[in-house]
Amino acid sequence: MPKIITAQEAANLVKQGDKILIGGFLAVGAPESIIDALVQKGTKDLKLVVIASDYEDKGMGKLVVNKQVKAVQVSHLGTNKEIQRQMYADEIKVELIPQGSLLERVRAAGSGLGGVLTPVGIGTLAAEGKQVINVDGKDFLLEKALHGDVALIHAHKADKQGNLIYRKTARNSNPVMATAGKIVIAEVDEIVEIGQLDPERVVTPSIFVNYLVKK
Amino acid sequence: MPKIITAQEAANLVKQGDKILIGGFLAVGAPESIIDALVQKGTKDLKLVVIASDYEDKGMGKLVVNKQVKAVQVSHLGTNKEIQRQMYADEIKVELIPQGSLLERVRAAGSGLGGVLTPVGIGTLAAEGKQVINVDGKDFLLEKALHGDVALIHAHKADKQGNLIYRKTARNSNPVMATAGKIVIAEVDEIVEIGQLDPERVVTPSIFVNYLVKK
Amino acid sequence: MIDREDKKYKRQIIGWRVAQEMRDGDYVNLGIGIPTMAANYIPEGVNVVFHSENGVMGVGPAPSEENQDADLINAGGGFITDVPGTCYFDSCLSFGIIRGGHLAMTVLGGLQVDAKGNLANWMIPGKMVPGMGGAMDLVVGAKKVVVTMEHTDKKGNPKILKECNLPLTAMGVVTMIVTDMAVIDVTPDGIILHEVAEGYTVEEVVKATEAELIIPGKVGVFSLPQ
Amino acid sequence: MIDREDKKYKRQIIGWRVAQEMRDGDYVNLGIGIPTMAANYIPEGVNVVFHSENGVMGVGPAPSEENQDADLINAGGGFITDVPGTCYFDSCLSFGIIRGGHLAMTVLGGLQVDAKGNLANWMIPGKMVPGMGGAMDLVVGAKKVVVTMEHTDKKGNPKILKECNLPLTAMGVVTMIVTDMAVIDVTPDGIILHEVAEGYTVEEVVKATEAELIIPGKVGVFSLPQ
Repeated sequence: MPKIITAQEAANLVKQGDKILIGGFLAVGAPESIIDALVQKGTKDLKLVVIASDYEDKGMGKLVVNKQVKAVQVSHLGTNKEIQRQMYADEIKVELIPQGSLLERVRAAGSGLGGVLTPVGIGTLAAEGKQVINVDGKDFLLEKALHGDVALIHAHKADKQGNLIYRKTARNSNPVMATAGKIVIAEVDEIVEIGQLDPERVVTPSIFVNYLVKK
Repeated sequence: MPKIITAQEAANLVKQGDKILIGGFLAVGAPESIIDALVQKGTKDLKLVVIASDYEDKGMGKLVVNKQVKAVQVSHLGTNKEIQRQMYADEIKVELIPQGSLLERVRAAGSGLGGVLTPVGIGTLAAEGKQVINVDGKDFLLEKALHGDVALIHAHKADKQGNLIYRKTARNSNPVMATAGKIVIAEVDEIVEIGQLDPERVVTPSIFVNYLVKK
Repeated sequence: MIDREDKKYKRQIIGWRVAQEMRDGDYVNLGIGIPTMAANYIPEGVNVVFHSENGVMGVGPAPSEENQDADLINAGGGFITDVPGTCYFDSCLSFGIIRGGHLAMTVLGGLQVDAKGNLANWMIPGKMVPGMGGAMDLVVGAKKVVVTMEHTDKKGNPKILKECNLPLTAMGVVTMIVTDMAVIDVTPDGIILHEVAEGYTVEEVVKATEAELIIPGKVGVFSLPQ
Repeated sequence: MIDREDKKYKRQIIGWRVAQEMRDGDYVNLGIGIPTMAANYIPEGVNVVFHSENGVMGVGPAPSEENQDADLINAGGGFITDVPGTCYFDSCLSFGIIRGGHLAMTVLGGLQVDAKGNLANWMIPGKMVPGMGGAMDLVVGAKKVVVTMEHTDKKGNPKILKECNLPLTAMGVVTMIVTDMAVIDVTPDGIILHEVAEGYTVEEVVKATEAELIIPGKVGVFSLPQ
């Protein structure tokens, strides 16, 4: 059973230099209360894995603005001018990864695979430094598993066992990020008793969830 | 929108020699009415992909008993003596694949990947003929994408657009098989109007489904 | 009278022409910008289901301000609505759908396209790089890849080239180009001028195109309905 | 008085001993046969969630015949029940859970185990091969891999060997062996005799084991509570 903690306690579980998988897309479905607590605490040298870098005042963008981020693996930066500024000023290391490949890399980590072979990125800058493997006459990029020390996600409701359901497009990357953190902390809108969630509607089974934060 | 057809019409879509992905596990969640129609029709030389070979009188086992099956890619045969007999009599070609690897191979096909790297099977007979790829010092087997000509699956309910929900452990391999057939036919207990399914409970989005058969 | 230089008109005619490519039952992903325009022109009787890569299929029109739902956006970050039959899924499955070849069509903007169907649409060296987002996956995965753009850049230079010189989004993936001047089919044999926009001649299109265009015996004309 | 040769007793003591390894909050996968016995002996106050690889977590006891649900089985094909907190998922996610190292423990039967933690439990050349099913995934993925079996075969030959000679299920994966005679820890330094079953001596266990056992200064004793 996951421990129910505060956003501050969640922030305390993140160590300097940790690699953090953060759920959400353009700050929809982002674990805002935990991010706020991390900004408050000021933990430095974070390495983030996110599908997009959100906005300066929303989602993971707040950690960038507060200069807590050392490196990001991400597919899209277009909505956050500050991360672009830091990237060009060499204050932050950015690895751009096609969104589907980034998601598969996290899924591979969470599901015990060493990596996947994708046709995406062949012949582009996204192939740089990556092994090309030919399968039956077709070239694929080897995209390696991408693990996190901590995963910070948002869900709509949890039961006290840690089963999670999501709401509309706030689901996005949260389920996959939840599979690949050594520690997984889910911020939720509501915590209900065990047995209160429709077992057919659960998207993230409780086995993935270590801590719950009530938003 | 998927076409609503009979089990017999579904069987007519399967051609001699086709590779068929069949959902279900130990015949729970198997598309029984379509299998029965295929037995009736007697289409030969089928190549099947299933996680288990079910029973002589249930699930895909009926196709084996009726000698319609030329080859099977499968993880478990223990509940079907006839397939074991045919295997030893060289009447059927069996490729045994660890269950998780078989599922990943089908998923890879359905999601446009060339394959995945798994640690499962290293140092065993399951590694025979497979490429070993070392990633950061650890050996993995390359398990290639496994496509089907047709996928025959079972779901609990469909809406007329083809969105599917499942029931309890009858879900099993059906969602992944649904992603990887050139033609996907879903047998369902019930067909409801569009808008009647909870959008958060849909497991297989309609894009995967070409035909519906009311059981 | 058509104003060929009118930005709004250009977006409309491109959007309208792309919409004519959609078939009943198609699942389609529209990129932001010009591609979004296509949704306004779906022919009557054609039912298209729109997919957005952030995890939704069955995308309705933008809501009025009071009906916005903070948890319901598209991949461009804009508010959307659901429709009967909408369903939600996680990003990983969404990109499985994309990469796995399940979308009938993806429509994107382009910086450059070349005669081999190569596409460059994600970065200009020396300028701010927004990242490729899902674009590389979309163009590799969708059955039909339609690039929409103005035929030439602001200075009148061709964007349909013999060979792209900007960093590629993907190799050999584009199947059709729709611009304010022309519809061009991209085939293994070369790029074929399929239609010319009302108000342009074949010669004007050829001149505005660096890549060698194959001109069939009959070239159609398309125009924005009034 | 214990009947060391009684099949039922052997299954019970192995099942009981395995259950003592479970910790509150553990997610556990039990194979069919002897491992299933463990579910009957979970210590009071210890909450264990059982996972079955066919796509369910939160497995309750077998139902009475009139309460069987045709859509609710475990990986052995037996009818099960749900409990509060049960959830369902597809097989692909289920094996992601397995292979991804999320299960605290998997308990399986064994034909042979060796001193390096190699396991053979899926085929005997020349006999009917049922297939590996999910066994190869389970032993590679779970944090703790407990093999349960009778200590020797029907003829009294050791099953814990210097080196397995049957086709392997996986290399170097076993962490603990529980038999009717002993509990053995498998470590990188070798296999350690942790406990001996009531009614057996250390010497008897050593004699029934081909692999070299490390015997610590103190070896515990386990017995089936009455």
